[in-house]
Amino acid sequence: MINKKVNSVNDATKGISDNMTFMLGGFGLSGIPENAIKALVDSGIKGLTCISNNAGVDDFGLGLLLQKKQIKKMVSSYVGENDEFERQMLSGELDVELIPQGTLAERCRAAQAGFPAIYTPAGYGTEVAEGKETREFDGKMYVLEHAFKADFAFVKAWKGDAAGNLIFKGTARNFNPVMCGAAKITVAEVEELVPVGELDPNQIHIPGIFVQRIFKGENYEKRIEQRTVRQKE
Amino acid sequence: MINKKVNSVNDATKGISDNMTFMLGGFGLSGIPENAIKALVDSGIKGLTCISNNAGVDDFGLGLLLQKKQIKKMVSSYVGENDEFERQMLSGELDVELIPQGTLAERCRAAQAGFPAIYTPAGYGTEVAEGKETREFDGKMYVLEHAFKADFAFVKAWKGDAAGNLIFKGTARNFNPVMCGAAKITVAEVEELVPVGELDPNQIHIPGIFVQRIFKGENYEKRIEQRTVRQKE
Amino acid sequence: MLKVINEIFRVSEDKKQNIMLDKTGIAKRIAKEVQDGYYVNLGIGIPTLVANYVREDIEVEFQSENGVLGMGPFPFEGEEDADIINAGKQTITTLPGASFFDSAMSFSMIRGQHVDLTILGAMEVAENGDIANWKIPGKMVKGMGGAMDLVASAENIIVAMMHTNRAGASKLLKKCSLPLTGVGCVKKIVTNLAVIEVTDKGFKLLERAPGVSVDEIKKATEGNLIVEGEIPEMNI
Amino acid sequence: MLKVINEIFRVSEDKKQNIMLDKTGIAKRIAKEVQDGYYVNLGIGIPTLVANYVREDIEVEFQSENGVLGMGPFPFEGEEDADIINAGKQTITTLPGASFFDSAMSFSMIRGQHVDLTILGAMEVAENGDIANWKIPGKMVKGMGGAMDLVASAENIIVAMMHTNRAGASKLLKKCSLPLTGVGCVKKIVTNLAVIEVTDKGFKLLERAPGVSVDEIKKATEGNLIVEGEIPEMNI
Repeated sequence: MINKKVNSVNDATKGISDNMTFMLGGFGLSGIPENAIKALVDSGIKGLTCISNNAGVDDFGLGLLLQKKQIKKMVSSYVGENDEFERQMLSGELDVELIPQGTLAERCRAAQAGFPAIYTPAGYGTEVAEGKETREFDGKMYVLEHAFKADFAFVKAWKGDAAGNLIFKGTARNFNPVMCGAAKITVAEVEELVPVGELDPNQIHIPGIFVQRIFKGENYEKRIEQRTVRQKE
Repeated sequence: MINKKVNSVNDATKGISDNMTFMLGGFGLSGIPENAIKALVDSGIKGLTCISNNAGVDDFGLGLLLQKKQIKKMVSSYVGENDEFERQMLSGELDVELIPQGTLAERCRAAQAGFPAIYTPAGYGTEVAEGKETREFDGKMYVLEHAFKADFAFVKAWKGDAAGNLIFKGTARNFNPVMCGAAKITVAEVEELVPVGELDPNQIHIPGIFVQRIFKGENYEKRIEQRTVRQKE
Repeated sequence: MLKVINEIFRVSEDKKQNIMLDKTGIAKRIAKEVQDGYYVNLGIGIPTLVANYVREDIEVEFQSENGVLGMGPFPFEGEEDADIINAGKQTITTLPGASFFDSAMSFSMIRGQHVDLTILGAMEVAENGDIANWKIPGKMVKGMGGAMDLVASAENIIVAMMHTNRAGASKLLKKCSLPLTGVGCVKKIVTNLAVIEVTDKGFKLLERAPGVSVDEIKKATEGNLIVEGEIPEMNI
Repeated sequence: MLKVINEIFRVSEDKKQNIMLDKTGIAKRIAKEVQDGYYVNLGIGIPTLVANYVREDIEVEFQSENGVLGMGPFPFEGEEDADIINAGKQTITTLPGASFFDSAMSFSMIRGQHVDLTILGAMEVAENGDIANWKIPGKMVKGMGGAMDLVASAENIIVAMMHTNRAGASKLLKKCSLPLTGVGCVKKIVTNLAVIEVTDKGFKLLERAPGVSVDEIKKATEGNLIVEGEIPEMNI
C-alpha cells in the first residue's frame, strides 16, 4: 500500500503559490473541500484561477477567497449566489469564464483520463462556442473543448483510507471524483479516515492512484443553501 | 420506480435479429453474460457483429456463437484463446477488427455518454490508425476514434433490482458498466435480483436509467480460464 | 409513490404563496406530456411545479443534474441532509430505487439522451426553436449551469414560460435577441396563453388557454404563428 | 506486504520449472528500476516475474488493466474466484487498500499517466524507441489487448526481452520489421545481455550482463549501439 496520508491541511497544501490554477469540488456548498479552502484563505496566496462549478456564497466556500481578493479568474457554470462576486465581476477585478456544467465535468474527466479534448454538443451556436472549433458528426454539431490543466485539485470525500481510496456521500459526490487525478497534485480531505483494508474494494468510488495526499478534515460546517422541508402530519 | 424487470432471458432478448450489432461485457470468461449468450445461440440468428473484448474459448462464451457460425464480425482487443476463431479468421469466414483495449472501452463509453468520437493516443503510428484522422495536441499525436453504434448491449452484473440498478463484483466488472446505455437496448442479467430499495443508492455502479431490461440469470458456470493457486503452508 | 411527491410539492407551494394561478396552470398542462416510464429533468421555476401534477397511475423518475436519479419529496423537518440536495440546492430525499453518481455520469445521462423529457424555463424562444435563458447582457450573469448541455442533448424539450415578459413584450420571437442557450432545440412551448409546437415553418398553435382567443395569442406572439383549423381549449 | 507477493510468485515460479535463468536475471535487473511509491503495470511473461524481486522495503502497487489495483498473490487452493482475475486471466487475490473498477477507469489510469512504470515484452524494438509486440503477419494474430494504450501513454516504459530471437537474429533493430505497437515510446530495454537506454542517437549501452563482452552485445544488436567509456557489469 502506497501511503498518501498527511497529518494536516498544511502538509496537504504544501507547494501552493500565487497564480496557480486550482480545481475545487462541490456543487453549491455541498461537498466542498472546507478545510482546504480555509487553508488557501489563511495562506494569503493571490492571483488564483479556480475551476469550480460554483463560487460559494458571500461568507462561505469560495466566497471566502473572493472576499480576500485572492481569485483572479473563476471557471464555473453557475455563480449567482454571491454579492461580492457580482461586484468584482462587474468592476472587472475578477475574470469569469462561464461554461456548461457538463462541459466542466468532462474537461476535468479528460484531464484525469488523458484525453486532450472532447467534442460536446453543449454550447454549439452560442457565445460559449465563439472562437472554438466546431464540427459535424452524423448531422449534429459539436464544439471542441480542451482538457483542463491545473496545479492542484482539492476534493472532499466522505470516507477514505491512507492508500488514497475515496468514497463520497449522496450528491456531495458531484464534481469531486472527476477532479481526482485531473491536476498535478490531488488533495483529498475526508470526514472519516478509516484503516486501510476497511473499505470494500468493490465499493471504492476513486482508487488511491488518483490521489496524492489525503487527510482527515476538521469542523465541517456543511452549510445548507436552501433548506426545504415538509412537516410531519 | 420504472420497472425494467423481465421474467426470462427470452423476454430479455426480444427483438434480436440477423445482422445486428451486439456489445457483450466480460474480460476473458469473467463477467460474461452467460444467459444471454446461450439465448443468442438458441435463437440461431446469424450475421452478427459482436463488440467484445475477447471471443471466449472454443466451448464457452462467444466461442459457442462462433461454433455455430453466427458471427460475421468480431470487434475485440484480444482473441487468442480460441481454435475455431483462428480457423474462421484465417479462412476469411470471419471478419476481425482488432482495436486497443482502452479504445474499445472508451468507444463504448462515448456511445453511453453521447460523445461522437474521442482522441486517443493509442495506436498512433500503427496500422490501427490507418485511414483514421490523426491530430496533434500539445506536441503529442492522437487518433480520432468514433463511438460505437450497437443494437443491443448484453451485460452481466452481480446484483441488480427491478429499477435496473446494477452492482458488479471484482474484476467481473470490466467492460460491463461502459456498455450500459451504449446500445439502443441494454439487457442486464444478474446473479441476484434484490428488492427495490435494498441497494444503497450511494453504492450503485450503474443507475437503472442505462438499462432497459433486467432479469435473474440461471446456472452460472463462471468458468476460470487460468486457475493459478498457491498451497497453504 | 408519486402521491408522496405530489403532496409534498403542494405543501411547499402553498407555503410560498407566490405562485400565480397561471403558472400552476402551465405546470398542470405540461404534466400531461409526462408519460409512463419517463426519466425527467425539471428546471428551476415553473418546471419544478410539474412534479405536483403528474398522473399518479404512472411511474416517472426525476433526475437532477447534480447527481441523483429517483428524487423524492423534501425531507421532514430535522431530517435534512447537506449531502443530499437537488440542482436548485434544495434539500431533498430519494425514493426506493434511487441512485447517486458523479457529474460526469450525470451528464452522460443527459448528453447520451437517456433522459426522456427536459422541461425548462426560458426568457425567449425563436420560431426556429432557438432558446435564450441564461444571460441578459449588462445585467448580472449567473451562468448557464446545466441548461446548455440539456438543450443541446435532449430530443424532447418543453419550455414552460409566460407568453410575454413583465413589460408585455412577446417572448415568442422571430429571432432571439438575448444570447442563446441552444439552437433549434425547443419542440414545444406551454405558456399562460397557449400550447405551441415548434415546426419547420414556425410556431404552430395547438391549444388555447381557457377563455383566451386566437387573436389574443396572435397579438402576444411576435414570431410567425401558424393557425390551422379550429384551435381547441387546453384540457387541464 | 510485498514479502507475501514475493513468496507467492516464487512458489508459482518454482512450480513451473520452465523459467530460464536469464529470464529470471532480466526480471531481477528490472526490479531495481522499481521505486518506492510506484504504481506498476506488468505485462505477461518476463515482466510478471519482476514482482518477485522488488525490494521488500519499498511500497509498490500493481495495476492490472482488466480492473484491479493492489493485486496480491495467487489465492490458496480452493479459494480462487472466477470474478477476481488479472489481465492474464489468472485467478488472483487483492491486498489491503486494493480497488476494483471498470475498463474505462482502468485506462484512465494508464492514459492519464497515473501508472508510474510499465514493463512489457517485445518482439522488436527500434533505435528510435518504436516497439512491435502484437502481430506477426501471416501467423495467428491474437491482438494487442491493452499494449497499444500502455505504450502510447506511459512516460516510463521498460522492455523486458531476450536480445535475439530463437533464430539468433537481433531484436534491437534500426527499424522494426513487424507491425508496430507504438512509436518512439520505449525508454529502456533490459535483455539477457545488456541494459540499454533509448536515446535520440540510438541504443546507448548502460550495463553488460555478467561475463558478457561489449563486442558480444554489439554483434547481437542490429541497431546503432552507442558505447561510451567503460561499461559496467549489471549488479543483480
